[in-house]
Order: sequence, then C-alpha cells, then structure tokens
Amino acid sequence: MTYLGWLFSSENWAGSAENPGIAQRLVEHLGYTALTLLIALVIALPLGAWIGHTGRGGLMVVGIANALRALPTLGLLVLLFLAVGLGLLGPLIALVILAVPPLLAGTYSGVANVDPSIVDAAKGMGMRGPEVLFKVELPNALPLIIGGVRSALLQVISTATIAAYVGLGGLGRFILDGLSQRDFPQMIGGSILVALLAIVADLLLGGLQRLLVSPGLQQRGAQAGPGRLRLIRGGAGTDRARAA
Amino acid sequence: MIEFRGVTKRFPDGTVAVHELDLVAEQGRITVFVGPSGCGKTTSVRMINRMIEPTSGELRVDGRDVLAGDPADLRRGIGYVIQQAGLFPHRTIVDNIATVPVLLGRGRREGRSRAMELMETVGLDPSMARRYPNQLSGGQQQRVGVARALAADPPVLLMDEPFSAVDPVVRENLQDELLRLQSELGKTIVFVTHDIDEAIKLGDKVAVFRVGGTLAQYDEPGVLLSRPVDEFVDTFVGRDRGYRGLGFLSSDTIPIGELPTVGLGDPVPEQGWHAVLDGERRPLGWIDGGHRPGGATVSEGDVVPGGSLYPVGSGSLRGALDAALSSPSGRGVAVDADGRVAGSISADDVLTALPDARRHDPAA
Amino acid sequence: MDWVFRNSGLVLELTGQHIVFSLVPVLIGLVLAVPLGWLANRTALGRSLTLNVAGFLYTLPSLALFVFLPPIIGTRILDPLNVIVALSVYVLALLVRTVADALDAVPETVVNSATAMGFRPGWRFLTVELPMAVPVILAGLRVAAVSSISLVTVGSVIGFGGLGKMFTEGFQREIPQQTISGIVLVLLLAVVVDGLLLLAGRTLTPWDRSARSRRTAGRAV
Amino acid sequence: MERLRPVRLLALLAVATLGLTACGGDPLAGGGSDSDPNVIAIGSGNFTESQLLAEVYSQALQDAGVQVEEPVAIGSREAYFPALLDGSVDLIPDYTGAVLQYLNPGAEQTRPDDVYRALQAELPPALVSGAMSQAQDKDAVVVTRATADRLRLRTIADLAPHCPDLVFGSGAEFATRPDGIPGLRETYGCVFGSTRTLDSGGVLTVAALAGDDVAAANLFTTDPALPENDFVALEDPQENFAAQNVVPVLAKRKASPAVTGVLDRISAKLTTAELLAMNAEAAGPDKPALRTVATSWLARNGLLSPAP
Repeated sequence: MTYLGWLFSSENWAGSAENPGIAQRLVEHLGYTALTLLIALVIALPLGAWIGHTGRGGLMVVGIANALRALPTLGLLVLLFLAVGLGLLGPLIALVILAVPPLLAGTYSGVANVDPSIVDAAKGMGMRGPEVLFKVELPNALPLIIGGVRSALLQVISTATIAAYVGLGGLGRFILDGLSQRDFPQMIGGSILVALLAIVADLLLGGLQRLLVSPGLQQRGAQAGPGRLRLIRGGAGTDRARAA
Repeated sequence: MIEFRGVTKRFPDGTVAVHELDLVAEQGRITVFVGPSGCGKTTSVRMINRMIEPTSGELRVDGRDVLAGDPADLRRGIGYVIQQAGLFPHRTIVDNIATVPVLLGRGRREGRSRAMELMETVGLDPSMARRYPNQLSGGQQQRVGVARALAADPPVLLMDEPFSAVDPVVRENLQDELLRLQSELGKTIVFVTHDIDEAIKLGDKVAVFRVGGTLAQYDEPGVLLSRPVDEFVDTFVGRDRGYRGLGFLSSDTIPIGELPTVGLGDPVPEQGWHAVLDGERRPLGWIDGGHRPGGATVSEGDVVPGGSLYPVGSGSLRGALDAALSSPSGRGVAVDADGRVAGSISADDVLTALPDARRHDPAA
Repeated sequence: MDWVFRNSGLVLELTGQHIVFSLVPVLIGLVLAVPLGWLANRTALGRSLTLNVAGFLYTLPSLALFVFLPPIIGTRILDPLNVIVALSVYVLALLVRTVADALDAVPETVVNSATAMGFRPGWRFLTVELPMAVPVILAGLRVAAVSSISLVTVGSVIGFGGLGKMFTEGFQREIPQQTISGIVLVLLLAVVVDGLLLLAGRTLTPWDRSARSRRTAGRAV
Repeated sequence: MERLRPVRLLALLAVATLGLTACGGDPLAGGGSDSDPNVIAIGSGNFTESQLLAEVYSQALQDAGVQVEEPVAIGSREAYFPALLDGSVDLIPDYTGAVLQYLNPGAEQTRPDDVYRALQAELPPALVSGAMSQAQDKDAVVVTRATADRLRLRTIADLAPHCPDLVFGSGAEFATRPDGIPGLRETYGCVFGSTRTLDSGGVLTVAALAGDDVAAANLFTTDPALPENDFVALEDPQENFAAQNVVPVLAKRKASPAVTGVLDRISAKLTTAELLAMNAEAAGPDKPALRTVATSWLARNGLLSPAP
C-alpha cells in the first residue's frame, strides 16, 4: 500500500470549498510562518542589537532563552486559546513567543561577540553609535543572527503544525484530520509536506546566509576560535533546542 | 602638538588611572608613552581622541580643546592604530583602508584610490586589495592598520601598542618601516608600548609612566638611559643601560686607524689578522695570517666572518664599540657611505672618545 | 495549584509517565551518541556525513516524526514506543554533534602526550579524551533533556500520555488551571532534571570547576 | 560544518519516503499492543462525555472485582473502533446509531429500538454490545439563537436554502461520515458555502459558533454548552441522524456474565437527564476530575458497593 498517492493527487492539491486542499493549507502555513517571523524580527532585532550593543541585560536574554527551551509549546497554545479564544491571535502570540528567544539570543550574542578591538577601532576612527552598530557590529553579527532566524523558522514551522490542534489551518490540519478520519496517507502526506517545508526553508536561509554574510567572515577556522564559538554558530544547528 | 595640562582620569570605581598629567607631545615628532601595566599610558593616549573622557584638566590638539565639539568629528581627524590592528573582518583590505575617507563623505571611489596609494606607501602589494583581513599575516594586518589610520591624512597619529602581538622579527621590520614613513610624513605621533627597547628605538621623546598614572620622567631616550631620575626609571630602563646609552652619543671624535687588508686570490699574509676585501674594497671577513688551511692564496673558504660594521659619520658610540667587540681581530671595520672600507677602530678608541662625546651631547 | 492538589492522583500518574517518556530517550540517545560522535570525529567524511544526517533529522517537526515512525518501525500509531523512538532520534541528532565537537576540542597536546606515554587508542579514548569531553557533552545533554521534557507534550495531540494530557484535557474541558499546572510541572521537571545533570557533571569533573561558569554563561543559543 | 547540497538532501528525503511505502499494514489499525486476556482495556473517544462513560465503566467493573486498565482517550470512532476490532482495547462506550452507521453506511433505521436491533445484526462476530441505555446524545446541527431568529430556523430543512451562504464548523470526521456533511447534502440538499475543521463537538466548535466564526456547527444534544450559550439544535425531521443511545460495545471473549452484568446495570440507570447532569457537573466551575464525577454518579445510583 502506498502512502504517497495522497500527496500526488491533483484533487487533494486543489481541494474544494468544503474541503480545503494542499495548496491552500500550504499557503496558510507559509502565511502564519512569515507573519510570525516578521513580528518576531521587529521585536527581537532592535532589542537584541541594543542589548548586545550596550551590554545591558545580556544575562537576562541568556536566562530567558534557556528557560523557554523547556516551555511546552502545546501548553502555551492551549493557554492562549483559553485566554483569547478561537482565531489567529492566540496561536500567533504563541508562535511569536517561541520565535523571539532564538532571534534575540542570536542577535544579542552576535553583536556582543564582535571582537571588542574591532568596535574600539571603529569608534576610534570616528564612527558614531549607529554607524558602529550598522556598519560594524551588525555585519559581523550576521552569521549568528541568521543562525537565530533559522532556529526561529524551524520552531515556527513545527509549532504552526501543532497549532492545528487549537483550530488553526495550515499543514498540521492534514495530520490531525487524517487521524480523526482514519486516513493514514493523509497524515503521512501532511507530515512529509511539513518536513519538506522545514528543510527547504532551512536550505533557503542557508543560501541567503552565504549571500549576505561577507566572505571575510566565512573563512573557515580563520577566526572561529575555540569550540564554544563554533557550537554557537553551528550550521545545521543541532545545538539549538527544539520545542516542537 | 598635543598638550596635557593637569589631566586626571578617575574611573567610576574610584581608581585613578592618570593623575595630573602635564606633557607636551611635540609637532612632527614621535612621542612614546611607556610603563608597566596599570600605569595609565593607554588611558592617556585614549583621552586624546576621547575614547576615554578625562575627569579633569585640559587637553589640546594643535591648540584646539578636544573636549569642545563632537568626539566623532575629533576622531575622524586623528589616526588611530591599535593592537592586532582591529581591522573589520567583513570588509576587504581596500575598504578597510578607505573607512575614514568614506566616513568623511568623500566618495567610495576616491577613498579606494587613496587606499591603493597607501597600500604602496606602507609596503603592501596592491594585489592584496580585494582580500579580507583573515587572509593576511599579522604583520600585513598591522601595515593595513597603519594605512587605515593614515587614509584621511590626519596630522596626528595615535598608536596603542600596535606591534605587540607580532613576532620579534616582524616587529623590528615594522618599527624600521614606521621610522622610514615618519621621515617622509612628519606626523605628530603618540606611541604607546610596554617595551622599553621599542620606546628607545622609536621615540624622539619618551615618557615613562609609573603605576598610579603619574609621569616619572619625560626625556629624550639618550637622557633616559644616561640619567634616569630615580630608582623606578633606572629599574624600568633595565640592565645594560650604560651600554645602550652609548647608542645616543656621537662617535665623530673617534680616530679611524689603519686596517691591514688583503684581496681574494692574494697570497695569505705571513702573520696577523687581515680584513679580506672584494674587488670593490667592500669587506668580506677576516683571515688569520699564518693559518693557511686552504692553500697559499686567500680563497673564500678561508674567510672568517666579521662582526658588525661601523659607518663613519653616521654611527653612534654603541655601534662603534660593537663593531670592535664583535670582530675576531679586536678591531672593528669602519666603512664609508658606499660600504667601502675606511679604516679600523678599537674598543680603546671608543672609551677614550667617551668623555668628549658626553661633553658635546646636547641632551646631556 | 489548588487544582493539582484536588487531582494529585492523576497528576502524579501523568508525571511518572512523562518522566519515562522523556528521559528514557535521553539515555538511549546518549548511549548511541558517544560511539557515533567518536566515529564522526575520526574522519572528515564520517564527520560530514554524521553531522548532516543529524542536522536533517533535527529539522523534522516532531508531530511529523511521530507520524513517520509507525510504518518505518512497524508500530501502531498510539504505541508509546513511537514517542520514545522519535525523541531518541532528536537526542541522538543533538548529542552526536556535541560529542564530536567536544572530542574535537580536547587539546591535541594532551592526546599526544597520552599517546607518547604509551596509551593505546581505545584506552586513551576511555580514560583521557572522553573524560575531558564530559563538560561539553554534559552541556549538550542538559539541552537535550530539557527539550525532550518539553517535546513529550506534543505527543498528546495524537493521544500519547504524559503531562501533555494536562493540556489536551485542560483544552477540551476549558480548565485554565489544569493547563497552567501542566506548564508549571513541565518547567519544574525540566529545572529539576537540569539541576541534577549539572550536579552530576560537577561530581564527574572536579578539575573543571573554574572553567565551567564561563562555558555555561556562553551557551546562549 | 558543511551542509548537504539541496539536491542530496532531497534525495535523502526521497529514500526515506520510499521506506515509508515499503512496509505494509495500517498503523492506524489500533492503539497499543494486544491486551492481557484477564484484564479489560477500556478505550473512549476524545471528548468529555465518552471519557466520563469510560470512567463509569472502569470504576464499576473494578468495584465488581474485574481487573481493568486505565481508560485511554483514543480519538474519533474511526480511530478507536479498529482498536476494538484488533483487540488493543476491549470495551468502548458508544452510541447505537453511530456504530450502526460506521458498520453499515447504508443503514436506514432511525428509531432507538430499530437501530439497536439492526446493530446486533451488523456487529462483527468478535464483538457484542451490552444493553442499550435510555440516554441519548445525538449529533445535531446547531446555530446561535440570533441566527435562528434572523433566518427563522426551526429545522435543518429550514436551513437548507441558506446553506450555500454559510460557513459550517465540525470535527474532521464529520466531513466524511455518511450522516455528516454527505448526509446533510443528500437528505436536505444542504451544501455549505465553506467548512471549517474544528473539533468533534468540543470547545473549538463551541467557541467558533459563539464567536460567529461559523454560522452553523455540529454539536451534541447533551452538551451543556448548548443551554449555556443559548444555542439552538435544529430539528431533524428527515431523521438524517439516527437514534444515539449510549451502549457499551465490547470484545466477545471478554464478555463474561460478571462484566455484562455490571454494564447492563449501568445502562439501566443511565438516562439523558443523568447524562446531562454528569456533563454539567464536569463542566462546572470546579472542573472536577472526570474520575471524581464518575464516582459520585455511581455512588448516587447505588452502583458501588459501600465503602468498607
């Protein structure tokens, strides 16, 4: 018996008014992910850059990022459903809460880990605060920032799947609906789609990283230094905690 | 010219890093701040471009109060070189050097062409322009650092331990290069180091700081060596200061004596040390008369390596003494400006000339 | 918390299940990660292969992995084995990299001097390299354990037990107290396990006391 | 630190998915593994009433000295019925009409006794049912009072002309069940404009209906949320939804006289009013544990032996 037939049926892709198809669910999933990431970036980038730039509140960021590792996603989704009711708002808040810490930690540690002598040189040459931040600190922090974005992205794609449980659309629907309709091909198909989406998104960001990060920062080993730094910038990011 | 008038820096935790500093770094000269760690030398230099704000006192660069106006504008007019260069890893060499011109609003293109000129000035191959800092050696990075500081042609250059992270051979190289550059550019340079030898080599004047941020002595290097004001400076200047002090005394009064010489292919002399010369009368080494392992005529295999050479007219007593002491014959070879043999000097001649040289030393 | 006391029997039972579901995979993952990490650290090809597969597995969303497993390992969908295997996969994926990195970070001078003193490779690995890698491995283990504890709850969406039931039931019956209690219990469990692992690490590596504070502070991401 | 090229990664994924297709069997076939012959494994749907009934069965059986396993909330009928068939659970509280339709989608009986009789004929040889109770919990198409007033709705037939303009909310299984969306289409000609997948008569559906996210929804007649929210359950004159009397369905090999005796005594006491009361108690402000609600109902009805 094959489970893949479901995935390659054009009928399943198109769906109907009564039964949304894969195309619509995929768009929904992408929509939730993009919206969440956008909101989370707007919150986390300036905050993380500011904390990293001034050095104030760094310990707090590390603490929060560590604590949120243990926060059960499903509990958060349910709690927010009970608090704000049905709709996009609850899951969206949950997704943003989960996406902010990796972004914040990436931006903060990226900026904070910029070699102090480089910042010193920048100031000494007469760069003002914003110039130091935008021309020196952020470009140098970019690998870690994008690392944070990748972490957040995977988190959001995974969690948006679970959010189907509290009534959200997206690809998670296939997994849960397949379970209640006793339609395993649908479950597997949905799972494959989610996994593919996660992998493709991660690859795209990896490509983006290669495009955006200065070649001067990509020389392998040139300044990666001891193990700790390398752990932080891990490419595929197995060192990042997952919560969903 | 950079003037410190009663400048004090007290950090929020109460530590006094610099206490009532009065000092003038002269126009077009290299002034070196030297001292043990915690003596306030780096704090002092960083107050000049307001990387650290003075707590009290007055600080002027070319007559302008540095505390008036915007620190960023001030810094754009002052070159700044730090340890390990502080190059921007995300920018190419040429863009690193062009940083300040671009900051000052000159176009990127103009900045780059200026950067290419400067690369040659500091002795970097222009083919490196498109590379990134981490593809360069430490010494090369330091040259880029100097070029970057010079890019906007600032009259003042601050150098904070710029050569302390490179190996001794490269460091000596960079020091020579800096002296050569300075002879062409004539900037007002304040140079911080913890290495007294570097201070003495580079400084037109040297300021020795003691822990607690006070100035122990501010003098020309020769004076520092010959007449340290107190025990602290004496100890800091270190051993052999008497000998090193000879380096700042003129050797013009030393009599140049005879030098027995022999050419390659000539018969080996009967006895005594002879300098072996090439066809241009440049010294190749020595041969000990009477010993003839290689046969009856002088061949290259017979030549014993000589010591250092003493350049007539431009040498110091230290150079003269070393030439004599490092020669196997006990007599140092004196050469003229073209490197041709001019005669010989002995250690006795140097010592005889010493009192006279001291009397004529303007610094003394 | 009132809710917890009124339903302590249920809570205890779910907590027990939760501990089994979340910590057995940590143990399995660790046991498999050490030899694999060692292998990964030996050759460039092995490293690239192991780490890439690990990275790939780690990218898979958990709910999807719970569903993938039954046809692969021949279980039924509600079999608790699915959760245990899925979480073991995550722990393994995370730790294999940590172990490889940790072994990589053992100073070469130490390894060389051990070799020079006549240690054979196997013995050297067990008595020199592995102990020296413990602090880094432990840091990874703490991350793995904590996220494993949080991940088990996802399984309750498709009917697995553990504290996640506090969420699904709290949801169905609209009991915020139950949901909040569930979150608090999961966090508490994570803190306790994390603390125990930290303590275990301290006892295992008495030589590393000063270095540790720096390392844990640095593991921000 | 190198990452796989996209192409190689996709290839890897392809291999993994091929692996998925290679194995046979249906992973959804059942719950866990086969149960112990001397222990009764109780399953239920994943909604409060079903879980409550499972607790009631479990405690009463335990009280009668039968060994039972902790009840497991499995999911929809599509998930738990196969588990019953393959022996991973032994006993399920269910509803006569729903089981009948599950076993025979073409079944046309709608009256309680007819449905029960037809069910006995359709049950597979490995299963038996206990006596049915008088308690009914029927599927219903539910609208808000405001919608009912505005469109003058009393029955599903009244709703039919408006269906194309309406959003309908239900659990996923309702979309595929014969008496679900297909049944509404055939019986009443009601084709909804769009549907929204929520849950099976649970909080999501209630919230969606109350918040006007959907205009009509599938809820159950004993749901205390109906009176709480002043929802209107539309009448079903064409009997699209069959009678739904609570009935225990169990594995024949576990159906000892002791077990069926206990179950039949429960069914005798269980009425729609009792069911409503139990649901209301569970939904009450205290939100007591379901096992507590079950215990107190059993005690009230004299179904537990007095405490020693």
